[in-house]
Amino acid sequence: MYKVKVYVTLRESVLDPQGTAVKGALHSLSYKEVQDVRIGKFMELVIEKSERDIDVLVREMCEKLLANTVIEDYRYEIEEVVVQ
Amino acid sequence: MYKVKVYVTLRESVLDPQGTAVKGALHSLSYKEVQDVRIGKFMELVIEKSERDIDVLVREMCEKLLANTVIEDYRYEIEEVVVQ
Amino acid sequence: MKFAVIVFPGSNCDVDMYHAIADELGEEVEYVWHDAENLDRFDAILLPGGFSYGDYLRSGAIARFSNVMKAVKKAADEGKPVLGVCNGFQILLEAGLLPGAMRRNNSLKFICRPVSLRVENNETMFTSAYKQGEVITIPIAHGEGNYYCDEQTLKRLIENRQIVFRYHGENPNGSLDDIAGIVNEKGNVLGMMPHPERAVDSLLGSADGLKLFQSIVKYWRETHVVTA
Amino acid sequence: MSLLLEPTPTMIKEEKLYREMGLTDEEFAMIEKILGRLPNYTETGIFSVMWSEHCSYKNSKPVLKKFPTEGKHVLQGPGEGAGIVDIGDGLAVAFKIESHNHPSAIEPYQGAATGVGGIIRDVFSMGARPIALLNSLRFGELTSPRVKYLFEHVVAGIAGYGNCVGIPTVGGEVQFDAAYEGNPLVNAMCVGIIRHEDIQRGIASGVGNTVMYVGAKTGRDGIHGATFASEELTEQSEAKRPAVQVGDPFMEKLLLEACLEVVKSDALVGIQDMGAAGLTSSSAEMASKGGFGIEMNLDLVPQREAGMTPYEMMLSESQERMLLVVKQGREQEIYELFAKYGLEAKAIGQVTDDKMLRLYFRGEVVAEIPVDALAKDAPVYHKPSKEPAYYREFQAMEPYVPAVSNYEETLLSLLAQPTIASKEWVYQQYDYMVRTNTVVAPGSDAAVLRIRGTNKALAMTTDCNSRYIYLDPETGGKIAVAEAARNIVCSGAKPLAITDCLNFGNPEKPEIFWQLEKAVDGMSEVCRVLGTPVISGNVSLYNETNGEAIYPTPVIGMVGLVEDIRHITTQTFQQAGDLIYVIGE
Ligand SMILES: Nc1ncnc2c1ncn2[C@@H]1O[C@H](COP(=O)(O)OP(=O)(O)O)[C@@H](O)[C@H]1O
Repeated sequence: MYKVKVYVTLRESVLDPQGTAVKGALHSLSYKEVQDVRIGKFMELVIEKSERDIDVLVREMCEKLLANTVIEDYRYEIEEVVVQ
Repeated sequence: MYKVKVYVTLRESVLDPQGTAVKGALHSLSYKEVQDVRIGKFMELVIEKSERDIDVLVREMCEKLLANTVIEDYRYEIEEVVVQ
Repeated sequence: MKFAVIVFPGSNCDVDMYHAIADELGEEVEYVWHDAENLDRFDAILLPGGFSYGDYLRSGAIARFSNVMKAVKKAADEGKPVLGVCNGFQILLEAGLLPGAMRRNNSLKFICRPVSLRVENNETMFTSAYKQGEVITIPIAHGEGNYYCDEQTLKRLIENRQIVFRYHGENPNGSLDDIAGIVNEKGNVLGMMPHPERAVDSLLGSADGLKLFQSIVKYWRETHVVTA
Repeated sequence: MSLLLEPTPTMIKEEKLYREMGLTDEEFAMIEKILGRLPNYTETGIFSVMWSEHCSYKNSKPVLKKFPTEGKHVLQGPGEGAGIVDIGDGLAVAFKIESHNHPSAIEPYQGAATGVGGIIRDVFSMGARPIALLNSLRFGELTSPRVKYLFEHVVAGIAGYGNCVGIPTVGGEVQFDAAYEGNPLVNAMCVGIIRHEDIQRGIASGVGNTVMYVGAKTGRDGIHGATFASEELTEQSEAKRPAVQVGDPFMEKLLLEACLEVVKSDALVGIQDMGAAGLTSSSAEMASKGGFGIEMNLDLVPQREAGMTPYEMMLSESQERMLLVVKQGREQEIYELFAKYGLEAKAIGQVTDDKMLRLYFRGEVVAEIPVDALAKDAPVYHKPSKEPAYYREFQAMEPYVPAVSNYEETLLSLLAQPTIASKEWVYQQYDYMVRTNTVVAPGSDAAVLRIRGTNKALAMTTDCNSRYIYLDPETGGKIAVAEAARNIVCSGAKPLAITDCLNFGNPEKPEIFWQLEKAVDGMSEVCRVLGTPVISGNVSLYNETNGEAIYPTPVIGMVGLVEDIRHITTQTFQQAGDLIYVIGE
């Protein structure tokens, strides 16, 4: 079994309205130290072992569905876990 | 300067309609191996050094704004970077 | 002429689209369920607004994998008019039938209100009944209508006159270059955030959207010479 | 596993653990008598939610009896998911208002969203297609960051849910006053249209008929939500946070469409939403109303989390779930119908003739309770009532006439009051147009929606001036109904009936109970005079923070019929030169 973590973030060139809003909110809460905020998605998947290569599998899922590569980048971490 | 990564996830017992929908979509795309999907947020902050303790600062920001602790948990990583 | 209104789980402007065609335009129209595989018997395809699959993950991201989307693609390749409104536009983007992507509105809030649009290109099969530069009133109702594409794409959209509608006056969502609606290069696939199907009856505030549907019919009549 | 950790019946009694669940010593003694033995943990939990104010109306029932509820045109009065009135042409309108105050105080977005979800299910469980949503909101003064947060997220929650389900939110009201600082009010109303022959009731009948579960899986969310809604908010409420549920409007949309199809089938016997106290209230109420019993096998209940106990399953308030009773032998059709919408219907039990609610879990009976004791025959209290001192003081005061020196300035400062100012910021976040029937959008006196296929339209509004009611509950109650009626009439409609949400403080305080009684007297009188009976409603008591009650706030939701769409009028001046009249006193 695998635990997979996928991080999806807006491409750097794309303006992030949510990040901008959160930065503004932090400033008005007097956290003036905050210079930049970018908001993305964090997905945790549990995937059963199969004949398919897990790396290929996850990359495919990211390309097809989990990220929209027109505006988003993704990266992932795969951890194999032993089921008791 | 610090680069801070914040991971916000739904508490375990809280319903995750997004995760359920994505799992369903992955199944119908024939990724039957996927057993569970939970979707959270991933935030990247750039924070300037100040007199305030960075750890205290980030925890405060999470509690007050970045996470909704009624239904979400958070965790963070702080990395100090040297500005050229 | 026969229209198809595609119904995804979570579509909710399907009824509006249906009635606009049946009651106001007076053409034939049928609902088509998302798992249908064949759209050959239809002359034009309408993808309505709503929240397909809850719009969870990203709006339109899951709907694009529906069976019917292969048939929509085929219809588009054949040159049939394909119109995606609001969530329909988002699905067309996710499916790659139109370039670009949607971000959340700048205000991060859902916005529902009538807006002014300028017809930027009246030489499409969707806009021939409008005057060039005509300003019309059509409602918007969305939370993710902040259109984005990269510079090269924008350049191409402008050069090919693919930007069909721009917000006139205030831009409600922050979209790039005030874009409200675009067509594909061939000109037969239109995606737009404002809802023309909600502006077909002055009882409800505006009838400015009706001409869009009339343009489609006009185009179809012209290209399908009826031999009586 | 956690089953082993549950307290034994003797422990529950000796350590008075039932008190934590909201039961009094007397009530626990009654339970012991009803069962002829000590209740186990699951049973104690079931009694505690069913006998909470939220489910049993034990404190408000005697007061609610005062409302006029009948009329020639009333097809369904209070007691079902929603009330229904005839509007001619074989059509009827179904509507109801409900509160979600306490969940919204804890988690404003989800609290408000699930409030909307619940009221929509109440309407479509009657077989009616929801056509509009309204709301009535109360917050503290808009100056504190907490109030701003609550306001912003409540509105977003209402929008997020209603917009996604595709039902237009067409009206409402917002008032800001320090009285609501710690205890905001979030009331949601839903209006639906139904053909007479499609009216459904939440009834279980026919021995051997199948009990089916459909919708979202059951999780540990919202456990004890119903008792929670019947308690005052205290500092400890924060600790009860796991009681907050998350809504899934997409699931609701699927359920809505599927249920509206299922009501057309003669295989369906009864249907009810799993609202407050979820599986418990829906099963007990359906059985009690039908004069039957229900047996369920909890192992068959679709579960979202592993290791759930009977107690947790019966008390869970997971959203977007419905309970159906289906004719024996017709289950397959029902499975197939729901499957078309991507939903799984599951048979979990059957109707019996012994008027018992009997639950099985891992082969054992884990609860066995007479259904009437949980529903029809739940305790009712006649609380003492006392005129508050403040009332006499106010009555004795001379009428106050404000001295205005600069009218322009005064007018502008009035218009700048958040309570009076334009609510466009609010309703612009609601899709008030979807389904293209909204003829008069938010911003006028009442919203008006045409009824497709007819020349008719429906006008609807929510109103309540709680300051008036605080100052004089009886007169204020009259004013609230009269204001709603004026809004309806000004839109070109004839008032049909009302629904109401009685938001009050702790009824155990005689002064609060007095407010409740008097307000209901006033409302009832005007309802009688106008011929607008009360066809549905909801009670939300214990709206207090640290002992301070909110203003008494009986929100009125009224619906009226426009016989001809040409009669529709709006608030705005139409053209220069038109004459302006003032009518009335
Ligand atoms: N919470 C709300 N949701 C939807 N519409 C609202 C809300 N609050 C106010 N409105 C709309 O704004 C308009 C003005 O409301 P309000 O200031 O309460 O006016 P009035 O006193 O005339 O009822 C009405 O059309 C009302 O329906």
